[in-house]
Amino acid sequence: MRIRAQENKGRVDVKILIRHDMESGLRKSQNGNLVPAWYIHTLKVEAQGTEVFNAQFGPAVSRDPFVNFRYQGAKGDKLIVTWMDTQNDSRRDEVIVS
Amino acid sequence: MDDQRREVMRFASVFGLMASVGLIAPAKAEAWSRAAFAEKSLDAVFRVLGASGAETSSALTFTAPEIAENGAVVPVVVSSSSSAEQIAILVEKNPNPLAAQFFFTARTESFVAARIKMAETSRVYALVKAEGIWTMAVKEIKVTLGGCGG
Amino acid sequence: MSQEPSDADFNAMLKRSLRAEGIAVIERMEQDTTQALCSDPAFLNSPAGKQKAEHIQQSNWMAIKAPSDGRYIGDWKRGEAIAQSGRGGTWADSGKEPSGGGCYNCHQIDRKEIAYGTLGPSLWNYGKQRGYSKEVITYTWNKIYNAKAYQACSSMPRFGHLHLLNQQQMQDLMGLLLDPRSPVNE
Amino acid sequence: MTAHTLRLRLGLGLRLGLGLGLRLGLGLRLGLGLRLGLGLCLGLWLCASAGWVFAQSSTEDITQYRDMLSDSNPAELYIAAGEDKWNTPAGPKKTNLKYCDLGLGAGKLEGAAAQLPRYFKDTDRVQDLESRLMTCLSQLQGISEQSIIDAPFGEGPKKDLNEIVAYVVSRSKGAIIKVSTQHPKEQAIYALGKKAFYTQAGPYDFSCASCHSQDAKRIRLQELPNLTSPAGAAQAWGSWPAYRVSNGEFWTMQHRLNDCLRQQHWPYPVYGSDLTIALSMFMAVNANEGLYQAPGLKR
Repeated sequence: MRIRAQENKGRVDVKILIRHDMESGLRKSQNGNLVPAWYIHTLKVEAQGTEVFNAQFGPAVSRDPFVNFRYQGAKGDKLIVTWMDTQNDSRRDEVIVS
Repeated sequence: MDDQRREVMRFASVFGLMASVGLIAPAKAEAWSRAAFAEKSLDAVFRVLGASGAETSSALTFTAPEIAENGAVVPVVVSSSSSAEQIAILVEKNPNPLAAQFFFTARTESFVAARIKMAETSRVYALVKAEGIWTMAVKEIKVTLGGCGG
Repeated sequence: MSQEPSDADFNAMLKRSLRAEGIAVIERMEQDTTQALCSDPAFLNSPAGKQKAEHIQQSNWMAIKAPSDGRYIGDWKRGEAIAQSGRGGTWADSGKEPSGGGCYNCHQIDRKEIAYGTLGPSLWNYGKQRGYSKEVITYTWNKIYNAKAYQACSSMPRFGHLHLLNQQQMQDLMGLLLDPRSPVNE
Repeated sequence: MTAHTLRLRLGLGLRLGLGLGLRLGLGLRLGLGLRLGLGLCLGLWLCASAGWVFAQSSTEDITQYRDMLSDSNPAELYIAAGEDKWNTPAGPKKTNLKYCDLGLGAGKLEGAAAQLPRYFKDTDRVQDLESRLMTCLSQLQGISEQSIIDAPFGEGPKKDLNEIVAYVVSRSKGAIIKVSTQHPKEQAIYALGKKAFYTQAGPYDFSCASCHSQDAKRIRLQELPNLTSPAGAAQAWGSWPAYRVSNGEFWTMQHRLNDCLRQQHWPYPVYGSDLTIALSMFMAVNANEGLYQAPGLKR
């Protein structure tokens, strides 16, 4: 995951890029078989322990997903970004707002 | 928050996802609603979201390219001048129209940027729920063929 | 830096750098006289090169075959599909399906297709502008069959001459350009 | 009636001249017109837009599409992974790549990619970034070059190499392209690359020059850089490697050239072979003094 979180005048701009194939279940591999669906369904962001953003995805979110949102916060806020996918994989990353 | 809680209760009763309404915490509102993403028609998704009566609004700004060189990555930006609780992106001609749904708190700005897949040229809907009321904006995005086509 | 590498060095480089893959066999690197001439822009611009180009146009011209059934105009709808498809002939293709023409890669044709290339001229209103005379029809057939009959180093592939498209496909493309009912001639 | 049709009907002047107010106005009208069928839209579109107007606006729209994508290039994910790979011991020899010499000395990365390909004394050949990294992986880590050459693109050791490439080129972002032609072998491979660029072969009579020797041409909607001009060569050479949105993959120049030759209907170029390095050398030297902006973001 690549997380950029920058504060400016009390507003924190958060950009998140995630490495994930986001397989829709509709794509065929080179041998002609359907590649099974496998995509991130939930992405949530907590700031200082409080949830500020929650995204739910279907299979139509692009490969290597990108989201950008903003919340009222401060430099030094600890952000915890967590995602979960349809194979029950998940990942959690932390970043300090700069 | 009360509106959001009511919305949760409605979801719960429709899909029977949760056994006891009384136990639902606000955070549970954002448990992944597989059913909404599985719907195959635009009308059904509107219905599931409770957005069937949504009208266009000048409070809502929906930015997306007129033409996408590639349907695999189509950037969309939605924002609203009113305080949004939810934003949803729907692609009419995708096999499952609901692409993504975003939930906000009082601290979150009514703004989101994301990238979606489009199977073909289609109308794309941006839905914003603020103060319990859904509004929408629509844009046709053309998906073109690129490269040598081989 | 401008010194030309020797053919031996160049061919040795190709030999150690390229290998066959699927239908893309190594023999594809054997040039005919047209390809050899057109690979040498400096010579091509010399008087000797210009003379050679004329000979090459002539030999390409001589090799053009008219449709065996005498029919020039096929089905424009199938023609549009052939113009759209850029598939075929690469190492990623099986070679079992007929190739596409890839026409939109380089030409505007039906104006409704906005994703068109500009390496070749626009063909929108092709028949409407030129008319549907026998001359126009034969010229167009010849051009699709072997563009090098008119311009030795045209960038356009020799669709009939090198069997990239079959007769039926070329007739269908002719329909797309020269059937008055084709949307190209709206 | 869609926003698209409306904007077309209003034409170019309005697009340039009218701001947000008009857009909002149109937004309101959308709701009323939603139920109109595609047929009507198409009709309006046809009668309303002359060909050239449309061509111009579609180019403009593609620019808008690319601008929206330019922020947050997913190549960043590859750069981060590549940095890890550069610093982490790996391979049979369990070493990292800190002593890899890309031409400016062992471990010197700043600006190194903007000066490749170049002649390397230890291998006695001109190498591009990928072939030089293969030398490093083999000499420092004991990873067989053949295993990299044989791997499918984006898989196994080629995937690892992609990430390392992303990291290395990111350390040249903003540098000026400066490729040497001092050494006789550098001159020789440039001349071979130039000859290869103009060589026509295969069932479609294609050479690189068929598509890349004129200004302002395109295939479908995609512009074709004129690789024989300094500006065109710099634009192309300086923006690869790149993340390609069409398949969500990071492509190095070796991968880019491989797919060019596929579409050229040629036989298969061996990864890191002299033909691919010669073509790169032709491009890179023509791009000299241009800006190195890789990794880019491509269709």
